[in-house]
Amino acid sequence: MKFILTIDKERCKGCGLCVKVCEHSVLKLTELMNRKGYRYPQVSTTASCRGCRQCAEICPDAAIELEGEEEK
Amino acid sequence: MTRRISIYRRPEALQDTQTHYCPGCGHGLVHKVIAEVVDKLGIRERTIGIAPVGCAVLAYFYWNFDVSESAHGRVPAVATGIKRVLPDRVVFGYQGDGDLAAIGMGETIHAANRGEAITTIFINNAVYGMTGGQMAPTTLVGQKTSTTPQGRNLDTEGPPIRMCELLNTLEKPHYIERVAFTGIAGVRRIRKAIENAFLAQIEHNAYSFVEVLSPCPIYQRRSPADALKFVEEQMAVYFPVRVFRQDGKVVNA
Amino acid sequence: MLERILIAGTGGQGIVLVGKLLATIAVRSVRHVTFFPAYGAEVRGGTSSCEVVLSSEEISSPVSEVFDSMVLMNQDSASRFLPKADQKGLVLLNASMCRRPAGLAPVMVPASEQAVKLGDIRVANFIMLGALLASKPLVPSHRVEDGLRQFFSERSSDVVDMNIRAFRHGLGLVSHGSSRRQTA
Amino acid sequence: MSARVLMTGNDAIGEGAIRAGCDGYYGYPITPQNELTAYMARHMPENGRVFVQAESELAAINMVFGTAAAGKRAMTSSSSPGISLKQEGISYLAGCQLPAVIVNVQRAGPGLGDITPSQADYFQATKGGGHGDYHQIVLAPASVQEMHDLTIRAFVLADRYRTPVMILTDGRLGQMMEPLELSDKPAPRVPQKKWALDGAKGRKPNIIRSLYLVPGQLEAINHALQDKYRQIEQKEVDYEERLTDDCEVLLVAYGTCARLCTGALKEARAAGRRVGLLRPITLWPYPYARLRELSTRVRQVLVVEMSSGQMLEDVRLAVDGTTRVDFVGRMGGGVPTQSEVLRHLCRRTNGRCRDQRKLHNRGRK
Repeated sequence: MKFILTIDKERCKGCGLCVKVCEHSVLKLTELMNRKGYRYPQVSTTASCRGCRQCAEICPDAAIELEGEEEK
Repeated sequence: MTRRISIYRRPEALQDTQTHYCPGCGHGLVHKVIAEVVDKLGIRERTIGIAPVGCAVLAYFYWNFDVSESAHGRVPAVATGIKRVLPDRVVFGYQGDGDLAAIGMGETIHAANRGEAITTIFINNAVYGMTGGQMAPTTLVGQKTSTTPQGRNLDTEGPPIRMCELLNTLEKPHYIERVAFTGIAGVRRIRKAIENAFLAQIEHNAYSFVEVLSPCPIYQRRSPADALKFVEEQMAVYFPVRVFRQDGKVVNA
Repeated sequence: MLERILIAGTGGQGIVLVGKLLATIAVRSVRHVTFFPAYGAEVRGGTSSCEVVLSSEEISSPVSEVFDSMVLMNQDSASRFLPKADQKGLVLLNASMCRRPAGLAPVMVPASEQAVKLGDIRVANFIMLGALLASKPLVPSHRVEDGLRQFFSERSSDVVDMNIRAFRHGLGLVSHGSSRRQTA
Repeated sequence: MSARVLMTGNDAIGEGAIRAGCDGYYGYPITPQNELTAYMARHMPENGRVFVQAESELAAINMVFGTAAAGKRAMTSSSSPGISLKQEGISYLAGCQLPAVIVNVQRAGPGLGDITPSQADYFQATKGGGHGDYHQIVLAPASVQEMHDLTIRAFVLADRYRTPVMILTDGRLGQMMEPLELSDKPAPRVPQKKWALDGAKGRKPNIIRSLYLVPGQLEAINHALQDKYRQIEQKEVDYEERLTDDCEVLLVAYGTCARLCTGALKEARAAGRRVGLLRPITLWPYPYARLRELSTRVRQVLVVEMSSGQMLEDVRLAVDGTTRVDFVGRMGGGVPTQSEVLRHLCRRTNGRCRDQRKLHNRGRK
C-alpha cells in the first residue's frame, strides 16, 4: 500500500508538531511561507510514509489528510 | 487500476473555517478530537455544545453542530437549561480554566452535584489566554503571568485547584478523567476519554467530566513543542493524569 | 506640525511595540502625542494595528480618518488600509508579504525575508521602522536605538543587538534623501 | 505637578489610585481594562498595598465592600459585562453608605458585545443599575490626564460623602497613550471613620448594614440618603465649556465624544459657524442648571454619544423644550468621526423644531 499525505498549506500555522511526531522523517519545515506568513512543512520525496496517521492526528488545525493507494 | 481509501480526513463535525487559535494551541486539537468522537458516535445532528468566554469563545464557528454562547462562567447552567428540556440530545459544555474554575466554580460544582446528564470538557492551560495571560485558578506556584509578575505565590494566591479531585468527592458524577496533550499518545487518550464521557451521558444519562491539560505556547512562553513538554513535565506532575471515576465508582490512584 | 502614522499587520509581528517606541521617543520633542492600539480578539494571526499622532496642537482624536504615513506589514492589512492612504502620504509595504498595489507608489521593503536572514523573522517590524525613519525623519534614529535598549532591557544582549541591527538595516534599505518612490 | 510621562489611560487610573492612597484593589480579567489590573498587580504590592485577582467581578465588588467597611480605601475596575455583575454590590455600598471607587472602561454591548469603545452604560451608571433608590457619583474623564486626576478626586468624594463613586470611561481612553503629569501632592487626608469595623476596642460595636426591618426605619434611611444626594447636587457638579459665550449651536458631549467635538468645533468655527461645547465632567450630579441657562441662548443643541442616545434624555430634561435638541450617535462599538459631527453642524437647519435622531448605522469602519 502506498500512502499519500496532503498538507493544506494555507491552513497550517507552522507549529511543527507533525514534523516532531513523524518517526520516519517524512515531513520537514521549509522556508516557504503561506499567505499569513507561517512556514509550512513539505512531504519529502525520499522518505516513505508508513500511513501511521500520527501527523494527521496531532495537527491542531486539521491541515493534514492521508490516503492509501492500492492495486485493485 | 489503483483504488484510493481514506485513512484520515478532516471530521465532518468540524467546519472548514480556520480557527483563530495560536500555532500549537490545545484548543484547536481538542475541538478536532471532539468532532472525531461526534462523527464516530453518529450524533452530529443531536449534539448541542456550549462555548465559554475566553479563547474558545468563537468555538461555534468551528464545530459543525448547534452551539450556544454563554456568559462567562455560566456554561453548566446553560447546559442544564438545554438538557432538562431536550433530554435526548447530547449536550456538552466546553470551558477554559477561568470560565470553569474561577467565575464558574459555583455552576460547575452544582451541575455535577445534581448529576446533570451533561458532559463538561475542561481545557486547563493554566492561564487566561484571550485577555492577555493573567493568572488562572490552575496557574502553577511560581508560574509568571501578567497578574503574578513575580510568579504565583502560595501565601497570597494559594495553590492551583485540582478540579477532578474536587468533583470526585460528589456522589452523582459517573465518569471523571484527566488527560494531557503531551504527544500522540496523549491525543489518543484524549479521544478515548471524551468518547467515554459522551457514552456516560448517552448510555447512563449521567454527568461526566474530562479535564485536558493543554499547551498555550504564547502565555506559557514556549515554542509549541516545548509547551507540550511543559504540560508533561510540570502540569502533569501537579495534576495527576488518570481516571478518577468510572461507572459511577471512585477509582483509587 | 501634524503627523498621523498608521502601523498595521498581524498579531505577533510586534506592531504595537513599534508604535509605543515611536510615541515614547516623540514625547520628548513634540508637544502633543497620542498612541492608540487596535487589535482583534485573536492573540495571534488576527489584525493588529496602532496609530501614532504627533501634533503641535491639541489632538482631538487618537484615531485618524486619513494618514500621512502608513507602515503595512501583511496583505490583509494592506488591502484593508491602503484605501485610506492619503495621496500625498508615505506608504511603506512589507514586500515579503504584500503585493505591490496598482495606482500607488509605495516604498516596498522586503522586511520579513531580510529579518529571517538576520536571524529572526520577528525583527521585521524594526526593519520597517528603520525604513520609515529613513523616508521621513520623524525622530532622531540614535534615540530609537536607546529606546530599543531600554524596551528590551531584561532580554539578553544579543536580542537587543539583533533588534538594533534590524533597525539600522531598515535605515540603510531606503537611502536617505532619495525620492521616496523607488523600491528599496 | 511632576515631569511628563507617557501612559495608557488605564495605567494612569492605576497610578492615580495609588497616589490617592488606595489600600486595596480587587480586579478580574476583561478587555479593554486588563492593563489596569496588570498595573495594580505590579505596583500595589511594591507600595505595601493589597492586590487580589478575585474569582469573579461579583466577588471583587464584595471584597471592595469589605475593605471599605474596615475604613480603608478600596477600588475595583472592570468593563461593561463585569460592571453589570457588580450592580448588586454597588447598591449595597450605597445602602450601607460605604466609600468606594468603581472604574468602568466601557465596551460595546449588549451581552458579550465587542471590545470596542462605547458609552451605552450611561443609564446604568447615572440612573442606578442596582436595586433601590440610590445614586453613585459618576465622573467622566476625556483625557489620560483626567483619568489620573478624576481617580484621585473619586477617592476624596467617596470618603467625603460615604458613597460609591464611578469613573465612567471607555476602551479608547483606557488603551490610548498620552503624556500626563502625575500628581506629586501627598495622598488626600482620610477623614476619621468612627463607623468603621476595626475591632470594638474601647467603644461599643459598630454594625454595617442596609437591612432595616423596623417599620419606618428604612424610609428614614432613604430620606437621609436623598438629603445627601441633594447636597452633592449643590456642591459637586463639574463641567467644561468651550466658546459658549457667543455660540448659536451648543454641542453637548462627554469623554471620547467630547474630545471629537473639540476638533469639529475648531473646523466649524473656521467655517464661520458659531458653535460651542458643554462637556459634563460629573454625569451624576448632572449640570442641568448650566445647560438650561445655555439652551435659552442657542438655536440648537446637538448631543453626540456612542450609544442610542442616553445622556440625550438628561439634556432634554434640562432644555425642557426651550430649543431644538438633535442627536448624532454610533452604537455597537462605532465611534462618531469628526467629519460626521461636522456634517451635522454645517447642514442648513430649516428652523422647524423637530427632534432629529440621527443614528448612523454604518457598520464599524
